[in-house]
Amino acid sequence: MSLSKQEMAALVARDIPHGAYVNLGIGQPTLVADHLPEGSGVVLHTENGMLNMGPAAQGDEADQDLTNAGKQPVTELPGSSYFDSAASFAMMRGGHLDVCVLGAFQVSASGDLANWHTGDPDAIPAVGGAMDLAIGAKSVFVMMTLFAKDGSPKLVPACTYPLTGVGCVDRVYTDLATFDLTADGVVVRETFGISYDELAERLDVPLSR
Amino acid sequence: MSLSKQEMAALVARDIPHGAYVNLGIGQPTLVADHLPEGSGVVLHTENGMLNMGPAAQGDEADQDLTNAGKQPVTELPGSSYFDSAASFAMMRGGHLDVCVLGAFQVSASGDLANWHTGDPDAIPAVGGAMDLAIGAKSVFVMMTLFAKDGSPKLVPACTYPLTGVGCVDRVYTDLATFDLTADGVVVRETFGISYDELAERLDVPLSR
Amino acid sequence: MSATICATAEEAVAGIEDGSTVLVGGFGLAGMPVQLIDALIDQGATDLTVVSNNAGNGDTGLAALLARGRVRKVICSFPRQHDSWVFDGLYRDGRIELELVPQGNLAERMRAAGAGIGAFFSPTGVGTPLAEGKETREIDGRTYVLEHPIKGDVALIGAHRADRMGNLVYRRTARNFGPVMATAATTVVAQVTEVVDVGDLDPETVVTPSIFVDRVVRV
Amino acid sequence: MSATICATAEEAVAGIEDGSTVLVGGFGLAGMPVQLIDALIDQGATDLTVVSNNAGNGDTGLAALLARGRVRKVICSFPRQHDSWVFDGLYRDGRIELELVPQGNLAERMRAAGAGIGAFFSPTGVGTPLAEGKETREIDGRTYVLEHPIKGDVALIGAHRADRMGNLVYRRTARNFGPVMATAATTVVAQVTEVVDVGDLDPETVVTPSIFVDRVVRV
Repeated sequence: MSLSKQEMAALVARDIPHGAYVNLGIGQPTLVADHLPEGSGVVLHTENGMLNMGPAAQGDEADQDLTNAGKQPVTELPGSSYFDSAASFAMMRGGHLDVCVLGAFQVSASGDLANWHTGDPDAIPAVGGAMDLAIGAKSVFVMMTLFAKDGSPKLVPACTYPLTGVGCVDRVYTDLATFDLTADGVVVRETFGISYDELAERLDVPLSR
Repeated sequence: MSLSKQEMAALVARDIPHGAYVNLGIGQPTLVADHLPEGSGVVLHTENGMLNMGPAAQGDEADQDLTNAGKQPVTELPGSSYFDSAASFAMMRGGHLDVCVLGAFQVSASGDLANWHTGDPDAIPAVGGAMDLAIGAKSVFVMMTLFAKDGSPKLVPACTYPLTGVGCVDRVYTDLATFDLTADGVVVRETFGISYDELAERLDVPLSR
Repeated sequence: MSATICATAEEAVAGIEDGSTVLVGGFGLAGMPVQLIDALIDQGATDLTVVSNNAGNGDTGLAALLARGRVRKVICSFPRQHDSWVFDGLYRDGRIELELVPQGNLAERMRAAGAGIGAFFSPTGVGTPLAEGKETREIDGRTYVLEHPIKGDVALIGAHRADRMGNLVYRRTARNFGPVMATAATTVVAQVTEVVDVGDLDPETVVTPSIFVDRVVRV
Repeated sequence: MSATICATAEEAVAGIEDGSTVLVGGFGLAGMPVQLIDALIDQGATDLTVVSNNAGNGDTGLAALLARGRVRKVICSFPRQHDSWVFDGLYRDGRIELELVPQGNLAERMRAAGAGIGAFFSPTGVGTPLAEGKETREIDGRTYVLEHPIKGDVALIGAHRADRMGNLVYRRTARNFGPVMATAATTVVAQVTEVVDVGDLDPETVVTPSIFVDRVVRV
């Protein structure tokens, strides 16, 4: 059976090493936090300027001066630290984060990422930290459904949407399969409710396993 | 009569505006601090990472972790702050200091500064913050004797010693005269124990007043 | 030169000229200098270029400044928000110019302005529409795009506490763009919730040293 | 990955390989990681490139490492001191290579390495012997020289206090190169005078966040 969003998040969480420094992108990737086991030692970075961010603030805990990158009120954990935006993005761009988890519109077989703009000429563009996140971490994981609502694959030979980053994605978690994007091509790690052959049939990119 | 080092330092101190942020180079320029009037509001920067540095530490005050750029123990004044070397030199290079006072081997009529190396091929070179100091402040003042021990002028048409910075010096304080280095040439501001005509005779650079 | 402690936000924004580039701190409401923006609206300067992470929310603050037609151009990373209807309308009508900059490049370009860096090679945005037309270079096997400083005539920032010299500390993630903008503008104006005596801030914990700060107002 | 609290300086410097580039903090004695340098001397790695503001004083610390012939090259701003006879001798004998870098460029080049900047245009050193052979460019009427990052395999720094996650605070001007070197090396080792529990450092006052620190030892 295909995976739910929560099941995908649990898979990602399983693959995050103990003690890793991790940035979870806005949207679906934030679900990963709920699946990190007790004692994982994982430290969450939020690009607006904090390390060791805690869970969402509940009720009275909410503090206008303590938010995540989605501008939602969060909490601090013991051992956290605050820093300015230049330092925060320097940390990211300098490759100090172990893992970044992002959503995507499209990912290409060579690891190009498109997740900031649909290409709609009427859309008001907004990029935020997406391009910095895409190229900054030692490992970049993408979480997305494998097919768009119109049935078109989102793992593609080349992105048709405007790019966020080039050759930056290392691994893709989808509802139907997980993939490693390697120098030798796309490697299927696991499938969920779909056979490898059917997957190969429905995607336009060469696969191996 | 020509000025003593202390009198030169007093002249420089007189010309530092109220509330200015100032870096005093190692050596003679440090004497300027002693001549700043009570309530001058001048804030001293030391490039190893501090603003509002206080006077030299006396006896038990000395703290290995609190020194000036000459590695001498100093003190902190109320309102001081500490920062790292990247931030300290960013502050300097970014033009945030109002005045920097430096010693020199030679200064050219166009404001080139030579103060880090005599050009002796056997010398072990060392530059420290000299080149950053030379180009960083809104106003760069030089304090030096006007003539070297061998009688050669130190205010010259072009420096023969290796340069520290190009076109960076705004004003030169010497024992015999003070000079403004302007786009229109070298302007004599004051003379001490020497006539303007004699000064013009002994220097190889065109002067005006 | 030493900072001035202003009695009012009006005094703190006095003299901002038409055509100025104004850096405005904040990420959402955290660190947003709300009272200074309101004072700028009253002050009247127009034809402004505003540099900020966002481009206004709802009908107040930056959005109100935009709605009054006072902003010629916005340089920001994330103008589109659920409540950015003022910017959205102006943009669709072609009445405001937008330079969209990735958030990290936005911060680093201001940092470069404050640090005297002439330009720098950033890996962010390479191969994307936001690097189109920009110089690129391969260095040690990686491609970078050349980015230039963004310097402000004025910075309006929100901090937590100032001493009377202008040293600043911030609070939690409200720090965001404040410290970098404070280095990148000719005149830096900080609104704070408290002004303390000189000596009452621990020098080890000062985030923005007084050298960067020109005017402080308690709000 | 999370920092390791080491029991000894020996453990803290274990694994440093021959040929490594080692960033060494400190400005004079302030912030100098004396015990880590001594441990590096015992550890035995050789053919090292050392990046530090100075090149050793007297016969101990860095000077002792140099005296044992373990350093191939020094990248620093100010090797010549009244008591730098070890470096002076090696240099005059042609037994050590020197790359002399203005102090601000030294700091900024390490900052660039830590911040993922490919190269940057600095105004410092333009027109001087230290910029000879380097690319220059005029930007907005000012000339700059292109400077490249300095990245370390290892950084040895001296801080004041660490928590068990590796967050660091420094003391007074001993801060100097520590925070920037901590961002610029693959493995960062900090010696501190005190290790406190997680939660005992105020998150507002942390200078080097734990993400940069790999090993901590109390000395």
